[in-house]
Amino acid sequence: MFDISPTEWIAIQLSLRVAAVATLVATPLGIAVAWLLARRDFWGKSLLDALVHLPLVLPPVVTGYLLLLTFGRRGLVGAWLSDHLGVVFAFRWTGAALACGIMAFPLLVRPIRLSIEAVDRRMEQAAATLGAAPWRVFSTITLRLAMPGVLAGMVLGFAKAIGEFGATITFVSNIPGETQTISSAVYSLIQTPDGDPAAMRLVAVSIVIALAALVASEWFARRALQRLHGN
Amino acid sequence: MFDISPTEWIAIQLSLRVAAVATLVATPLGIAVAWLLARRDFWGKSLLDALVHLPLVLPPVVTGYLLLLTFGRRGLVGAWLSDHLGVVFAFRWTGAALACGIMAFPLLVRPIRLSIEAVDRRMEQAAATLGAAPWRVFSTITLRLAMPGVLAGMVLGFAKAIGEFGATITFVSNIPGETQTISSAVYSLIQTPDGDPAAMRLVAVSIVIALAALVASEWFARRALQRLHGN
Amino acid sequence: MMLRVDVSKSLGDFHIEASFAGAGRVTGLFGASGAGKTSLVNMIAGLLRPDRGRISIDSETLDDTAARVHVPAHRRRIGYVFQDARLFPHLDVRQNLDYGRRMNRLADDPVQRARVTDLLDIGGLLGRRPGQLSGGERQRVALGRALLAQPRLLLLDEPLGSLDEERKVEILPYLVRLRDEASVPMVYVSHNAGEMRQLATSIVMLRRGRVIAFGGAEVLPEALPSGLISANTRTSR
Amino acid sequence: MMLRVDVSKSLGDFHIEASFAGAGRVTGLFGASGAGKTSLVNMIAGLLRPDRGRISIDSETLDDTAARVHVPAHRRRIGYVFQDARLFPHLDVRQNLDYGRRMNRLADDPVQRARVTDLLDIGGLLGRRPGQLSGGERQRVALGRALLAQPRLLLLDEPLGSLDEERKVEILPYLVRLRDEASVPMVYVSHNAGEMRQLATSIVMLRRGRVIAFGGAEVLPEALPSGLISANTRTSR
Amino acid sequence: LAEDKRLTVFAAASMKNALDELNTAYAANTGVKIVASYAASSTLAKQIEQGAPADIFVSADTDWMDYAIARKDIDESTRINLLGNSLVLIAPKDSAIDNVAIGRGFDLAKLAGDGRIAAGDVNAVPAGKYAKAALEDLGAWRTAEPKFAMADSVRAALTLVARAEAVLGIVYASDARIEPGVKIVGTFPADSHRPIVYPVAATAAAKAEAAGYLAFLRSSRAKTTFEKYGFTFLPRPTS
Ligand SMILES: Nc1ncnc2c1ncn2[C@@H]1O[C@H](COP(=O)(O)OP(=O)(O)OP(=O)(O)O)[C@@H](O)[C@H]1O
Ligand SMILES: Nc1ncnc2c1ncn2[C@@H]1O[C@H](COP(=O)(O)OP(=O)(O)OP(=O)(O)O)[C@@H](O)[C@H]1O
Ligand SMILES: [Mg+2]
Ligand SMILES: [Mg+2]
Repeated sequence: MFDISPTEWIAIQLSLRVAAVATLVATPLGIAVAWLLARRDFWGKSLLDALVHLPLVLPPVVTGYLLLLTFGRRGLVGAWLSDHLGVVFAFRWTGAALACGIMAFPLLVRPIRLSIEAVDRRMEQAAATLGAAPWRVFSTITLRLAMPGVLAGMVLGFAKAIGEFGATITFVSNIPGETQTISSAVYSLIQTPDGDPAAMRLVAVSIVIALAALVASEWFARRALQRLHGN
Repeated sequence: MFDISPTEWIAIQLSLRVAAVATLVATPLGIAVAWLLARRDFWGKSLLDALVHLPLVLPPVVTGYLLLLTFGRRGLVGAWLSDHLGVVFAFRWTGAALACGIMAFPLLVRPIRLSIEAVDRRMEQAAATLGAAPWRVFSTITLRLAMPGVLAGMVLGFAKAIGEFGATITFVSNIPGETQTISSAVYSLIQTPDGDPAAMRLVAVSIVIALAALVASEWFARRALQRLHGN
Repeated sequence: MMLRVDVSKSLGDFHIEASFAGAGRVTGLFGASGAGKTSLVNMIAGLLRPDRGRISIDSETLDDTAARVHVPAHRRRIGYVFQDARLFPHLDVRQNLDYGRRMNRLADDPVQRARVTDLLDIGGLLGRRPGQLSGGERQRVALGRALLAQPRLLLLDEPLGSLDEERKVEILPYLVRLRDEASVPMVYVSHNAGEMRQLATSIVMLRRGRVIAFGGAEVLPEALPSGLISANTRTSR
Repeated sequence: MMLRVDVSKSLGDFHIEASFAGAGRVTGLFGASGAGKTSLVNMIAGLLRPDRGRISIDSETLDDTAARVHVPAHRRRIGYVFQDARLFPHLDVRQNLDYGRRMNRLADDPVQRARVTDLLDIGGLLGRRPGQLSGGERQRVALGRALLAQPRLLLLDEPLGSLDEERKVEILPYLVRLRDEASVPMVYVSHNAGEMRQLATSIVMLRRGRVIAFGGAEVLPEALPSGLISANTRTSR
Repeated sequence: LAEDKRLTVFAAASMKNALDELNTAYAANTGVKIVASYAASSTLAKQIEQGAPADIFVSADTDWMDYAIARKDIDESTRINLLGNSLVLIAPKDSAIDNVAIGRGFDLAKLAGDGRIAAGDVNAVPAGKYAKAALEDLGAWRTAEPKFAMADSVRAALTLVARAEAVLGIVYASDARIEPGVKIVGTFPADSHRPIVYPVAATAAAKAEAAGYLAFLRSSRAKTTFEKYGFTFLPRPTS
């Protein structure tokens, strides 16, 4: 059952790369945004909050289409990036990572924000009296205490990135070896009259990947929780 | 710009109903599952965890297909439900709500679980010494202290339910007035050569809805947090 | 009331091996920091399970590892004033005080409540949340909360530690009255020999998890004048 | 060192209106539960902003609402032993003790560390997490943590409250030594007149947010023998 | 350079199995590797509009090819109508409905009873658009419309019928032939709808090799394969 074709292998590897890069790049950003939302009051906060949630609310195809219009070769940002920084998203795996990262972003931010909000401010005060500047308070206390949330966010984000396909296929198409992830491969297989067995095989693979990510994160989370609850 | 056609109105109302029902029905279930995952050790826990995350990992079309196999008229569960309880999901808005609820489930469960894990056990111990049986400890202490997580989960779930369409359209197709939500309407418009303006109008509506949900939830969350941090 | 404790328990490297029977109305647990007082009290409350042994009140067994008996905390009707107050942060003071009554489905008793809030001088705090209280206020509310649940045994883990002496002077007699009139038996943890003398009818001295003395006030170290400290000042200057 | 405080602050219905200058090496804050001691100390530490007024150490202004000066807590170099220990739950005892040194980029000083851990008798706890400590152990680690950050002023909010008398007898002289030899000035909060007498060189008496007396040990209420309580027992039986 | 020996084909998802087979053969014969991206025609057209690196566009209907040509993304001179298909009425394999005569007076609504009729979205999915046009032409649309369950692809519509969720379905003959859970109960007259056409063209930015590939698609070798998968082959094959 598990004889996986070379194209499929490539799709699997690509999915892993795309999801990993999307998650790893989005995490620090997500932490920053979560912190802003949890701790700061500023003009436009609701707007930022809404923007973060947007990819969840919009049909993925719409998000993909908006990405195409913005980051495409002819898009405003896309053209600028490619002219000035040489960064091209259009129809590259980097674009798939961008799409997955954006789709995963709300799932990443929320749990982190939740955990930051739950951090006992008195611990931060104690750190400040011991001479820790705000950013060191954040890195040594707040972020550490919010670790379970960071992990939860990363798991949700990674799982979403593995499953994402609507925005990806709309933004960077479904090019084998370049932008064809497991999910978009499954999509084209499902569209094919006799593609179901192959689709199910790939679905099984993505379940295995997600399961592995889940088990790993549970392990880390358990350790983090033990630390916090002090036993 | 905002002259919305009667069919579109119906889609908007339907989306609201579907998302609200999905969120409200899924929340108690999500709380129960979150509690199990946060607090119990049992055989098959990883399996349950994986199952909860599955709709995130699978392409929505696959989830929709699996729903069809299970809850369809000829599906194992679907046939039983329709024979014994008269509950039919196929081609009904209830089916759309089921699909949205399942797609939203992982987003609902994670934050709740996170918040339950963060609850100070010592508070629960204090409640027990005051005579509170475990389920009352849960309802009067744990759940209240985990309220920010419940709210965060509900927001994520609701937003997802508004945006969901892949699983829904595969499971219950797209029947105006019955199963055509905003998202599926947007999807068909985007596939129509001159449908973009109408699609963008509907997208604006769903952004407004999500924004309203967001603002409401922020308000509740702020209150809940103030309660917890005692000011 | 007869409280019998005969337990052993390991916490990391720390081992408790304690056996005593508190026949009196107030059993004092006396011992240095880290002696195992809180751990013992937690076992009596049902929050910590002994590795081996028995705990019983009168003829009722609360814990018996041999017979696999472990009455859960909420069925023990044992009130507990924790060393850290542990007020419920999402409830205001009034709701905190009322919590035990609600959970035990007791009838509302405004007279009793008024008496307790007056004595503890917390009547002015009823609408506040725990985060808005001072350390001593928190401890007083915790004491009131435990009393109002009408327990059959009261565990007090240094309940007066963060109270000023004026307030101690006010509250201690009330505890004595509870002991004598309301006949609510207590287990009282303190490292203040004076308090112990006042309250305890029998005293258990703990050191490193073991009972090293048991009896009346005579087992306590001799009180030093003015808070024990002056005797040592020579060494410090 | 000269600590000048002249502040007002409202917390809900509670108003603090306090002005004093602690010229001595140890300024004692003495007052009943809820008098405003912790709130005042929080203002000195920079954790609570006065509504109006000034706080300064020697010639350095820490707070001046008129001039909109507010030195943030982490730049004040003021050590604080909280009423609730506030150890970092994700760090073990060793890391908790080391935290201030790391944050202030001080050189490692094993001798000093050994001295502090020995004195506080916490050498055996270094690998533990705060959740595995007894109440008194936690308080001792908090004291050690504040000391090892080498503050120029030390705020002690009832630091000995949860310690047994033996340990108090050991630690108090050390605090006296800190005061006299290392000349670390302190603000010491306590409701124990005996401790106050031992340690404080000048005393601020607070009642309901106001300074009601200021001076030497003579402002303290007279000590009652054996912990103040016996005088009242008559009323309680 | 290997890069020069590569063509990128953007093709409608329903073409996947036929094109995959042909692409493998083409690569074996010519050494030109074909990379095919399968998605909805609408998606592909919009991507080409945004500068996607496609050399060939195979659309499932003429609308999106016209869309792309209108935006000057396609080399119009290379456009050919490559494949045709026919529209069929299907029912679950064990359905009592069989041998339906589809013509004037055909009452689809009555035939469906209180069941549903599955089809691609009649506004968006090409097969759905043809179905609606045909029914309108036959005068059966108004009564049948409320019974339509619109899927996002022909495959999804097929599944609904195969699972007997819907009592009837309207799909392409090419798809219906392969799904074992359904049977074809009638064929729509070819003149009841616009001809079903899969147009093919090279993009404006196509590599030179594109011409060879387009020629291959018109070859008799290609004809055999396409017909094997149930398509009608429209051009006169060039050897
Ligand atoms: N956020 C707040 N809102 C309202 N009242 C407050 C708030 N914070 C503190 N208070 C009140 O201010 C008073 C002073 O509190 P503070 O903690 O300074 O007292 P304290 O002298 O340290 O008492 P203790 O010895 O009991 O710790 C108390 O009566 C307390 O209830
Ligand atoms: N989970 C644990 N792991 C390891 N050691 C523990 C754990 N819990 C408690 N201990 C140790 O057990 C001993 C007894 O703790 P306990 O809290 O019972 O002391 P105590 O007599 O109440 O002290 P205090 O007066 O300081 O509150 C302490 O030395 C403590 O460090
Ligand atoms: Mg203790
Ligand atoms: Mg205080």
